[in-house]
Amino acid sequence: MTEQSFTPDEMMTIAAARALGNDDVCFVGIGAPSAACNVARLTHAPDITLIYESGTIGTAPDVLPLSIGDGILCDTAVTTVSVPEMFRYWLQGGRITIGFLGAAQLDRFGNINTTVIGDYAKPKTRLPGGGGAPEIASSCGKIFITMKQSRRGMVEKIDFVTSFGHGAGGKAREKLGLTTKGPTLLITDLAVWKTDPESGEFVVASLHPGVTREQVQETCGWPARFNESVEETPPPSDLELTTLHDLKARTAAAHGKN
Amino acid sequence: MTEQSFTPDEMMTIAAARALGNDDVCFVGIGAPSAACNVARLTHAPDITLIYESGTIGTAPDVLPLSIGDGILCDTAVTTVSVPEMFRYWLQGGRITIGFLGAAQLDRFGNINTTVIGDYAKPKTRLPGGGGAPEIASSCGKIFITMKQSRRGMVEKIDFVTSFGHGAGGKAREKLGLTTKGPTLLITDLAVWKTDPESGEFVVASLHPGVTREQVQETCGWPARFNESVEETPPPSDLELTTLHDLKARTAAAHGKN
Amino acid sequence: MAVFQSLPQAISENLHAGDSVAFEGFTHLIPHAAAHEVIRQGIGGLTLIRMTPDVIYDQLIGMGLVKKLIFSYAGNPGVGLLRRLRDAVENDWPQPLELEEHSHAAMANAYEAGAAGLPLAVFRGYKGADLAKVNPNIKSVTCPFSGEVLAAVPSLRPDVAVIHAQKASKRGDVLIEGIVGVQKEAVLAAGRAIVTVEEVVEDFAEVHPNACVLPHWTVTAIAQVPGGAHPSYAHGYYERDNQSYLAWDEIAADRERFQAWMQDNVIAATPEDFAARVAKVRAAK
Amino acid sequence: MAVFQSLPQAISENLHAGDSVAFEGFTHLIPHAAAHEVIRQGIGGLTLIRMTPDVIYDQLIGMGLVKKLIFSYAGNPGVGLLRRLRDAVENDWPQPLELEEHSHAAMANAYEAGAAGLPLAVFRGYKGADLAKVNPNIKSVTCPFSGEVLAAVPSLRPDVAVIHAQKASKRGDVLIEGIVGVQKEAVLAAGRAIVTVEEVVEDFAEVHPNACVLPHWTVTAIAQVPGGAHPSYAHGYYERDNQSYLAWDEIAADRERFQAWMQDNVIAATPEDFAARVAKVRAAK
Repeated sequence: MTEQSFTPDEMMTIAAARALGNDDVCFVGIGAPSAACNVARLTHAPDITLIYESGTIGTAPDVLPLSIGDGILCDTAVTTVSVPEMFRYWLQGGRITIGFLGAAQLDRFGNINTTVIGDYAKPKTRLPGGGGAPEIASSCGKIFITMKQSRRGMVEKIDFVTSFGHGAGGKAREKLGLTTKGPTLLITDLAVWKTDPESGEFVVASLHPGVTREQVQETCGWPARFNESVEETPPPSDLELTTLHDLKARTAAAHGKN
Repeated sequence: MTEQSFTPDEMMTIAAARALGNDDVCFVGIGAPSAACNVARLTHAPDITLIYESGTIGTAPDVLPLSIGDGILCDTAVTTVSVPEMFRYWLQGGRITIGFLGAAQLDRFGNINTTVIGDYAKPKTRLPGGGGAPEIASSCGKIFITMKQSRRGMVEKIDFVTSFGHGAGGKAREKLGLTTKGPTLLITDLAVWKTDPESGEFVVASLHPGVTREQVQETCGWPARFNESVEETPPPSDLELTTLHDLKARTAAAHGKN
Repeated sequence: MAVFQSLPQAISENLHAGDSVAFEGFTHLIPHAAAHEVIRQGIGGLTLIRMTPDVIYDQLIGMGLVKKLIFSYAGNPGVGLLRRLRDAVENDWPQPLELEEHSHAAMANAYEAGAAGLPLAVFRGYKGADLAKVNPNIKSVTCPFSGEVLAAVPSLRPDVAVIHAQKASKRGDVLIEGIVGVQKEAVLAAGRAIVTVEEVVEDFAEVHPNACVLPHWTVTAIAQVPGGAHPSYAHGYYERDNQSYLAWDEIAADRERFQAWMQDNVIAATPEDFAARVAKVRAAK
Repeated sequence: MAVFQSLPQAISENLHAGDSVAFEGFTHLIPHAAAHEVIRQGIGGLTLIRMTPDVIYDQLIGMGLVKKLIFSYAGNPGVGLLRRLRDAVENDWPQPLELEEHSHAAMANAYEAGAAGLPLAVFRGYKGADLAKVNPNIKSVTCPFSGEVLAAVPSLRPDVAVIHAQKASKRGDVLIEGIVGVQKEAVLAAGRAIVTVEEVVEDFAEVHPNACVLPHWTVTAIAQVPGGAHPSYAHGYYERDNQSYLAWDEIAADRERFQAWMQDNVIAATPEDFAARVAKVRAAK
């Protein structure tokens, strides 16, 4: 147990890092997923394979990239392939065990919207769009989602299904012919949620230290379900927190030097 | 005009070389096509692009390769790509102006058999098969065919259509949706034949020095057609012949040294 | 056959109003200088194609030169949304913008199919995704062997591809190293290809045999523009100028500030200005 | 995850009687040593897959280990026909051989589709060609955008891929340089991959970023066999032994001579013998 203090964001990143193993091949997104994957690599999973959609396979960056195509990803990669090859041989080929996704809007079944708020033809807010997400969601072995909890983000019904999770729940993936597991884990700044294998719904498995059920519900737009025995997420260890702090400090120094 | 003597084979190679231009991008086969393409490169077409199906683009070998994948092709290439890329981006992509093909059996419409003599299921002779030829024949801008004349090779009806030329003649290619020209030139050890654009049939355009119409007909299994004004193929120039001799001598020295 | 030209000439001879054009680069080697030249020449009515439209597309859209965008992810990488694109989509400013939206997998496959001379790309995608409902160019084909229903999209065949590369040889062969993205596919899929390069070298004799090289006869025009990818980067030459990407978020947030910035940094500038812009990131490596 | 093993172990653990197996290599890097090990172990009932079956497939077929061949060009490159293959097809000796015949374009696309996890490959091919009449695995799909009818073949997904490469790193990443053929696709398409290499090096730190590398987690077993491609060649290590290919034409012409040669050079030999065989072509470069 650590004596160091930590932020909810840091807890989210470290909880996500713990879900990764040495043999995993991860399709990494920018932001929290990138930090989580690299903390895992620098702590308990030194042999994890990190893949960024820019074509860099087996990267080991010293600092976190700002974009998914920073030079350091190529410099430290085992190999760098073209983007069509990345999506054909590596993602569609079924070689990725875990895909990390974020969300502007998320529902309880792990369906994700990063396309528009409002109507598609006349959007209130035009978001960046799906990018790799629609096929990451269908081709990776499992999907982990990280996001900060908010009623605006975790909603009863998303405005647009950018990436399919478990649809309306139950056997929705099977019915579409999907053989991958889809979202199995949601790691937020407040809790770790696991997908109920029957209903396809997120259920709170552990609350981060000091977080209450009420806080989780207040920041979640659907009626939150809790496991019979909700645990406390183990707080960050000294090693985890130091690794993350050091990574962030190196990143700030590197990106700030221009 | 040269004083040097030359063989029918050499005349065939040199006549084929003359049909190539500086801006051509040629898909080269082994044997006579390889010699012709490299003679062209070493004489009047120094900037010609030679491509071998092993993935080597823009090669300039000092000696003729024994196989389509000899190391010298890669060593002298502008770039070497994978075989799937070769067939997708470069051949199917429509980037090749001229494809060179040989034939075990050929008919007057430029249809080629390199698959079987006899019945496909119970062949008298099992030949190597099509390799790249079926799509070379359809995707290259034009097809040049080189072969030694013989009644066994130039036949009324081929046993198997490995590569489509002009089918039964006329608009057969258009009817199949082919937009490329198909066989336009047949260069043998005795003559240069050009395809009649109406009938799709080979017609003798020029006889190699000393060759008679009778010799052409005796070694051809279909009734040979001759142009109204059949010309004499200009004999090899000193430069052409010396270039070919030197190339062959370098090749023999290189391949013999093991 | 590649012709060496000045950037203004390469653009004016090869890109025309109303063309479909792909400025490609996956974070790396984004052809900023070429896009700025298009803006200076005011070539409009464009259909822009790109997997990851970012700052240069925000600029072209904000300057009113774009009627349609074919894309899969429109964002300022690592920073946020594209504010000029949003203003066009949400408020029709300075003019309406038609969107044809795909996933990365679809766009990557569609470029690949374009380079391969095919009319369509076939892949496993869009399962359960709403994009298939709003984009009529997302269809399907059924595998005659397995019965599986696969996604199909039309191949991409832009009139023009524009890329930035590290090197050209004197003969006009073009070398791309590092994160190669979809640039090779974009060039081979396009009718004409304009390439800006960091430098021109004698030949590529020492280059790896399997390096990504575009032979000179696949390229239309080459212009040497050192620094021409800034604030993107050129592997081996200069690093990504992350501060410029962060700054863009503020510049693009306001229509007038955007216009003033474009006037100062694009309209009143030249391709030669790019060399100085990368001086500060050149030694950083 | 790649395991370093002896060649006999790598073969016996990963290739089983009745498997479909692709020994790939396009003239370059043909895995002769691995094929000879299969012959020594007498693993039979195989379905062999390869674009360009040559000497090693002639040997496997002549030794009676093959029930089916999926291929696009069966020849001794630069020399002529494959006499053991002919004897099997024409005379059922030593046993009948089923053929599934394609074009190079079809096979290359089918490996690519296998690597991409697709059930089929779609391409423009076989127009007017008789192969489509004798091979029921050549079908078509219609493009829903253009109406064009394109060729379709099932993707190739061999049980096992066997390749020879220049280098493995200590971690088990595999490097292929020069004519790379379809080896990457064959490995990624296969259920298991056996790789023989010329040498094992510390790491690939100095290798070109875009070189053809198979990460260790895509490879099943690696065996170091110097000279293991002979009489094929390994770019940067030794040249093609063209005389051996010419000699094969005579050896394979006669059943008894063939069997005697196989006894002396394969059955009674070991993987370690390959190093000596390339000594004469090693310095030739």
